[in-house]
Amino acid sequence: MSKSERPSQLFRNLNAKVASIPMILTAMVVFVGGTAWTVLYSFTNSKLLPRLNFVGLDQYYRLWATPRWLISIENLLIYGVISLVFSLVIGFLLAALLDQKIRFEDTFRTIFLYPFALSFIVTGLVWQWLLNPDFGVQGVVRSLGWTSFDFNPLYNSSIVIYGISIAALWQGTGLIMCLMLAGLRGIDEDIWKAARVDGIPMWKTYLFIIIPMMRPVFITTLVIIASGIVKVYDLVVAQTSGGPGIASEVPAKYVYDYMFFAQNLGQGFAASTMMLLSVMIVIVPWAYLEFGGRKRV
Amino acid sequence: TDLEVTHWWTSGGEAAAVAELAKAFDATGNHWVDGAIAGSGGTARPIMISRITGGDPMGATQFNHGRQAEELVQAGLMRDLTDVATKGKWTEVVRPKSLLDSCTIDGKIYCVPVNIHSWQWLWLSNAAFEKAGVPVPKNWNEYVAAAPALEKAGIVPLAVGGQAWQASGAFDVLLAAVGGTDTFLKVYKDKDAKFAAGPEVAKVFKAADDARKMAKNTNVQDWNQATNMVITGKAGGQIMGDWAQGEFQVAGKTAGKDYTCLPGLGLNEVIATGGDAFYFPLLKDADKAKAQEVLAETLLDPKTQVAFNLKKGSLPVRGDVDLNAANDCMKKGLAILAKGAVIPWTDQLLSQDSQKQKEDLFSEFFAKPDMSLEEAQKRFADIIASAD
Amino acid sequence: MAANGTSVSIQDLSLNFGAVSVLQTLNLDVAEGEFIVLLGPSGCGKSTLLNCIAGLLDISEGRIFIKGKNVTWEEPKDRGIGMVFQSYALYPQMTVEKNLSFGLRVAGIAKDEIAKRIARAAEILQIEPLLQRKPAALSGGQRQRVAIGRALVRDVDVFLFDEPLSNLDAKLRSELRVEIKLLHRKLQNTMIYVTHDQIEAMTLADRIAVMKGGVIQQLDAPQTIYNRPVNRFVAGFLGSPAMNFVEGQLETGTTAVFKTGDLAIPLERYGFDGAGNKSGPCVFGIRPEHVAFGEAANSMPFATDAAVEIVEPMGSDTLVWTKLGGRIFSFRVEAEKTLRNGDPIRIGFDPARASLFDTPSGNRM
Amino acid sequence: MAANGTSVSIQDLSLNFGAVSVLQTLNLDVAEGEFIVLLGPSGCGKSTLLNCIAGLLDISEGRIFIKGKNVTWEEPKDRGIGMVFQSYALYPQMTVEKNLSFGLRVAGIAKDEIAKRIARAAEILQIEPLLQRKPAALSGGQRQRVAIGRALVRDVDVFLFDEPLSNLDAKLRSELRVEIKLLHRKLQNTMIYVTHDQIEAMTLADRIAVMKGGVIQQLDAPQTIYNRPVNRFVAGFLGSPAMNFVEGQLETGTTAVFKTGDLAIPLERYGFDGAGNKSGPCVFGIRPEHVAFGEAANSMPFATDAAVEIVEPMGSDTLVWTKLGGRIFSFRVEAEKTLRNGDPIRIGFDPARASLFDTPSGNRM
Amino acid sequence: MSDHAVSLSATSSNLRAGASGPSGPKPRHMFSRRNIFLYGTLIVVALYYLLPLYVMVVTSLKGMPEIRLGNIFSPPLEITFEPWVKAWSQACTGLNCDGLSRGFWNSVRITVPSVILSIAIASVNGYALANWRFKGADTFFVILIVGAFIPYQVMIYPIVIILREIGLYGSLTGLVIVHSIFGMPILTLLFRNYFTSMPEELFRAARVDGAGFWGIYLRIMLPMSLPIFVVAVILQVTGIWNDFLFGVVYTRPDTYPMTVQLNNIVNSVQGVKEYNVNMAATILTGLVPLIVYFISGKLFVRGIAAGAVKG
Ligand SMILES: Nc1ncnc2c1ncn2[C@@H]1O[C@H](COP(=O)(O)OP(=O)(O)OP(=O)(O)O)[C@@H](O)[C@H]1O
Ligand SMILES: Nc1ncnc2c1ncn2[C@@H]1O[C@H](COP(=O)(O)OP(=O)(O)OP(=O)(O)O)[C@@H](O)[C@H]1O
Ligand SMILES: [Mg+2]
Ligand SMILES: [Mg+2]
Repeated sequence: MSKSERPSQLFRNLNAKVASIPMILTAMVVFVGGTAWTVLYSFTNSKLLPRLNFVGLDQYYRLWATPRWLISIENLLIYGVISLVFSLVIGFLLAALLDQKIRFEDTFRTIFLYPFALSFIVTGLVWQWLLNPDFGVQGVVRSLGWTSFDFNPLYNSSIVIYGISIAALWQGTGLIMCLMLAGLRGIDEDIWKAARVDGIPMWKTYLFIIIPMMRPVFITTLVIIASGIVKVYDLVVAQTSGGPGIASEVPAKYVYDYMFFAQNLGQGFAASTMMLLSVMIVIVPWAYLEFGGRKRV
Repeated sequence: TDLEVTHWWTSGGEAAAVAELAKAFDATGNHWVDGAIAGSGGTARPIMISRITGGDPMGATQFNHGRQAEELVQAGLMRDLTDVATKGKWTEVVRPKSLLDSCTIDGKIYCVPVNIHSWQWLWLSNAAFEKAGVPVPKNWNEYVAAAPALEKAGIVPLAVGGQAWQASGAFDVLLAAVGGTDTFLKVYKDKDAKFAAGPEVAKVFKAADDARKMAKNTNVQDWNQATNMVITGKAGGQIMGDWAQGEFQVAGKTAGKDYTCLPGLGLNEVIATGGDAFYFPLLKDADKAKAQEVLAETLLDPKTQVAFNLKKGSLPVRGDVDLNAANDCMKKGLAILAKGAVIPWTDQLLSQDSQKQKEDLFSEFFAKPDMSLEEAQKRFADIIASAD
Repeated sequence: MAANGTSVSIQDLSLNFGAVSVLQTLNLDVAEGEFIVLLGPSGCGKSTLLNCIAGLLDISEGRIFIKGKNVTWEEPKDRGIGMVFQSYALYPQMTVEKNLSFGLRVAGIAKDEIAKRIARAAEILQIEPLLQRKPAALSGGQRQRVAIGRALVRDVDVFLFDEPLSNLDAKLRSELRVEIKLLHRKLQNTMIYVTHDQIEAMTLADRIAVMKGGVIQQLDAPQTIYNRPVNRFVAGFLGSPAMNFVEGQLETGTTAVFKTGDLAIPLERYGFDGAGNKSGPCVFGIRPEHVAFGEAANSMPFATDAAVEIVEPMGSDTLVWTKLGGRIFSFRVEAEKTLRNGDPIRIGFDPARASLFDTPSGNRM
Repeated sequence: MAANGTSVSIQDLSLNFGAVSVLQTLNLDVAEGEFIVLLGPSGCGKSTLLNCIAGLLDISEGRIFIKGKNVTWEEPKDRGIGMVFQSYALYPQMTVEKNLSFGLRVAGIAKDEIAKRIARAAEILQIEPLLQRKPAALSGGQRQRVAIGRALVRDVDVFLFDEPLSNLDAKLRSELRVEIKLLHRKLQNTMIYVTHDQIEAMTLADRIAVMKGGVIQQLDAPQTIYNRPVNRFVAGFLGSPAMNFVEGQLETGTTAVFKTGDLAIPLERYGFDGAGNKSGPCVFGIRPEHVAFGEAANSMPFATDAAVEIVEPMGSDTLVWTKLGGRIFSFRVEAEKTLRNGDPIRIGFDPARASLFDTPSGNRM
Repeated sequence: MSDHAVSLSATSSNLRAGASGPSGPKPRHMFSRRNIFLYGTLIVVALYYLLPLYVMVVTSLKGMPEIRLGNIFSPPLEITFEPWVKAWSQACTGLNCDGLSRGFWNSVRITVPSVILSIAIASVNGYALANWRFKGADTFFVILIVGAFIPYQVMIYPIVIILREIGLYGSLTGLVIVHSIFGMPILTLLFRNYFTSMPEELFRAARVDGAGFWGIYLRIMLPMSLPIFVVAVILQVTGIWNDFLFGVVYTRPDTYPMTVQLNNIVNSVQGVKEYNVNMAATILTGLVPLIVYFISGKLFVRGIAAGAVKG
């Protein structure tokens, strides 16, 4: 019985483990370590440089008493809901339209997708320019004679976040459309046939049969959209820098500004910890359900 | 030796001024590697700090002198320039002395001030007032009175760019001008929150409210775009530091003829001694360290000072230079400086943190017409109370 | 319009996908209440034909009548057809009941009428206890019944089945086959059923249409197709184990004789199709179960000696492989017979039960 | 370790996926050169067992010996096994030749040795002309041969097959079945073959292991399993059409009698398994082909009257469904017999060929 | 027999009086309501998507006086390529007046190794996660996925410290590592899903054949994963090429990528904003990812179908 003993578990699949070192390092050192570091220092009064000078929850009290933070949160919610709803709806509608065996599908798809190739900086610039009240759409319409025409979303505090969303949607829906299109193509053709034989109108088929079947696609899409929403920064900076006033501030920008502009790392870390916390509450249970379980076929 | 210098001077006038520094430095046989980062100090500083703390420091970097680099110095990341300063007798030539004080920590000198910037200027477009049919005002109060006429002529009375620091700066200027020097110091130096909530400051807020109303149609972001509105007569005036002067100059405008400058808004003629300074991170490479010394010396060289400040529109940090070439406005500034009517600026008095909070407040205040004065003042007092 | 008693009538149907012609001027008449099976190898166009009948594909040419009505341009739902798909295509997120009622609700049928129809379908198919389950919680056989139920509740004239059993395992398949047969007997609907499983075809069909390359090769009752295939393709396609084929030469002297190697099989008992049987190369085919063995072989018009090559006991009976005229040759014996490899045996058969095919064309002679 | 002549020996093998126990203390000894078929319904753990033998799954408990060597913790490549998968798992981007040589190249075997082995395998499997093609350009049967070839070139002791034929159509399946049988005869290797197709199991196996729920129910020669199944599951699983089951009562008086409804089947000719046969509920099973019909029925120990319910002509023979003791009951007749629904008939059988199962346990009595 | 079948159908089709009536394909009008709606919507939406590009191109071809006149939508009266030249080689940032040209090559030098490294790492991760699951692997993966939600800004500081500690701060290697780290979550997800969807038997066959971890990856998996590689390359090229934050924080001026140059050009306002130069610079910067998209858009959708949506 040369080898009846169970060999050590550590060395089974050793290569796989070795190959996963970058991932493990990234996960543990960068994501977990970085996060823990951030959380730890959010309890300090670190200014320009991180210092372990604990001040308890002071940074958090201050954070939640800061109007700008509250506005940022509110904006993020508005922006999040708009992005989610509209990119899903528009993305799906476009995908559904493209899925009708139309001519020039490639052309249309490319047109819808190309903005995704552009950076947020570029997107922000272009839309800032298009929405510029003097040169952009408003100016042009006015110069055509409709002088009372008012379309000035980037310079109007109450709607500026919607103005920013226009650009975000322009940039992002193409990818969503692609994901949806891929999902639609993955649906068993027989389902369509069955619905046609049953005499179910197209829109009802989509609404009651196809969409519920596309759950995995929607999940992937949701991950992509949601991670983008939480991180929104460049777009705001490029379009409005948070203005007018602080009307279009977002949490990521608050974090950045307080860490680097205000040189108050503690405050920035507290803000980012709050962001992380809210993300975790939503994501972790879901991620475990979705990816942590056994391998699905 | 190549020395990389980072800074955020990228507008027309600023770039021209930096070119002077580079020219002077290159003339010493070294090479100025330009590391300009556009988008104001806010964008540039985190990059600079990251690089210094990340262990890949540049040869020299711009900061607003004051408290921005304090911690870097305390962390021992910055080079002590005391020996260079002693050799160049900086304590004697630099004027006003408070400038060098800002560079001094624990008795050691860590930075080279290169210019004096004062915020306290009101820039007025002569053409705009002509068009509105009112005389060019001589002080803030007249200006406020003229606003309706300007508006009627389709001119934005006051240009305030969308960036937060502009709104905040404008308020500080009003505080020093409308409130007076003592009020200014009581609030920012003594951090007297009770006072900041009091009637003296309320007056300033009233003035700020006027400014807010006058500025409501500005629709530009950058300060130099706002300046450009004044240059082109689209706006009546702008509260902006002396660096705006550079833009007028680049646009080929003549002080007194095309535009008018009112230091201290014509109410309280003082100059705040804020400004830019260069810091030198500690480098391992001996050659570079040597080049740093050369650069530090070059920056304070009288000839460089003149060339640089003429282009930049700011005032030199030495009293012993010849500034005949200076224009009208600059001369006004020099005169005030000579009188010793100087105050420290917020960069020196407040931490960046408090500054940022203040910026947030005033940026909101200027963008939100329905924000009440009482609320704004209360929040202002709160910031002062917690300021450090 | 159509002749009385004709349920589905397809006239000169052609279908092209771009340049590929899948169906070529195909004609098919299905009588009222008939069970037609479309049988053929993969890719021969069976599903395509079914989809044309259902109106799920736009045809290129021809006409389709259902119950005498020209439905060529009608929508699927207006054709009076119900369809059951290979993958069942149940709506996965709806309960069985919803699956059954969805089409009816969309059509705006009254609630109680819907309930009545579902109850009836559920009873016929014995899926009452499953009504509140979702498809994922059903076994293959149950899913299949629900899929049939979906067609059932729609009260249609014609049922179309596209390989409804091919996803199931052998045991379930044979059970459900019987159920479908019983269902057909109960409902007396017209049914058109696609499969490539010949057992299904043989057991279910009133008539089988054997297809190949988009053309119906033979349309006949199962026994006719089995015993008198019109060409070599049909002969080889039906029957498992397959018909034995021996290539050789037809010699028409006084009596016709099939020659291969040193074997000569007399064909006087063979019923030639029509008159034109000339000498020439041809293929002789005989089914394994028509081969007699041992004693019985000697009483056959033709008998010869051979040796056992492989024995395949299949439980109910045993398949024995040998060589005839150099070609592999199989026959069936009862399960009790114990043969071993290499055993010498005597085999024989009656040429009357054989089939003879012209070599170049493959047609029956 | 293992007894001489034992090729694969599995001792107390258990395997759990997390909390789910898939195999439970399973024992199996396979003799040198034997052809073992693992047969069982889907999900019973056949593939899992095969993967354990191959070393592709880490077992939870027990030991595995191949050629007397404990290989429990060996890598798959070191176990002397070759495996053929259901989907063939050919490397799609490699030519056939590359597919065959991949394992050898990985093992660093000399070029000419590789060429020699490939030539031999290609000859055995008759795939010489295909060597430069990619898998996509092969038919199902050809792919299957390449997949076997991949195991062949590795010169292994044990071949493992995981449902290698289940992706093919019936015709091809029966052809390749014969080929595998011939291959086994030629190579004389040990082969372990997983399938859920009983025809395959019956025809190929030296011994069949019928599995259910991770447990081997019966391990015996095909005929034994077919004729003397140890329990009702095995009896029902094998045979198509399935064995007829009639529930009823065993009464052990002077002679044992099986009673159901008003039928009484005498069991004196039935060979009871062991002694312990008590009165009580039980199930009587008889295979369709063991039921005699018409004249022949009367010569049987037991005969009764019935009526035809459905006739399923299958070409080679015909299946007839009737009722016995209220339960559906099928039997086979020759294809020539023409019966119609409702015809009264007489059926009979010999209880000696039947099987009797205890009702609660399902075990053979 | 066959004769019979043919004649039967022939007669029956002659018999049928209904031989008139609809026949052949259902007539489809090019301008049916469905088509008008379908293409109408698509075209309107397409115009909306194209509008910014149109404005960018048109503006970049105008001179400043023409821009000041007003209508951003009107085509240029006089086409001038000067803004392009200026954006490419003359625009100034601080003292450097060589436009985007310098940044272009820096971007290439950053993008190419970053794309290669990040995809190499992520594909091996995905492969290990899909086929060689070891204990705890899922936990790391979940952490990675959650990591995709962390705002980059939060990570700047810790990464500065990490890079400083391993002495890679400011070097190209450091930046490449940073890009690999932040590309890892989504790419790993893609690759994992893709490899999971490949038949497991293939993997097993290779193991029986004696191939190990790397052997299977390199010789079996890689050659089969073109579609997902295309997706990964596109995503990474876009992401890395367009990155501003890391490029500016973790490099030095002589290696600044194009986006930093773009930011500098756009934000270094000299007097009035030169919109035409800005637009030209914007297009130039976006050109590489745009070209990548236009070339491989079709593969992109296919790859996404293969990898992303399996969830
Ligand atoms: N949408 C399509 N475009 C082009 N060719 C098609 C299309 N659908 C089917 N075909 C071709 O038409 C032929 C017939 O296909 P069909 O699906 O009817 O075959 P089938 O007989 O149902 O086969 P199976 O038994 O595999 O289901 C095939 O050769 C197929 O490749
Ligand atoms: N990786 C796994 N994790 C959890 N359960 C599994 C896993 N693989 C298989 N099983 C379960 O183990 C049982 C046996 O599976 P196995 O694949 O061996 O069945 P099988 O007999 O080969 O069936 P089939 O005939 O369908 O191939 C099944 O119930 C299956 O659900
Ligand atoms: Mg089909
Ligand atoms: Mg299996």
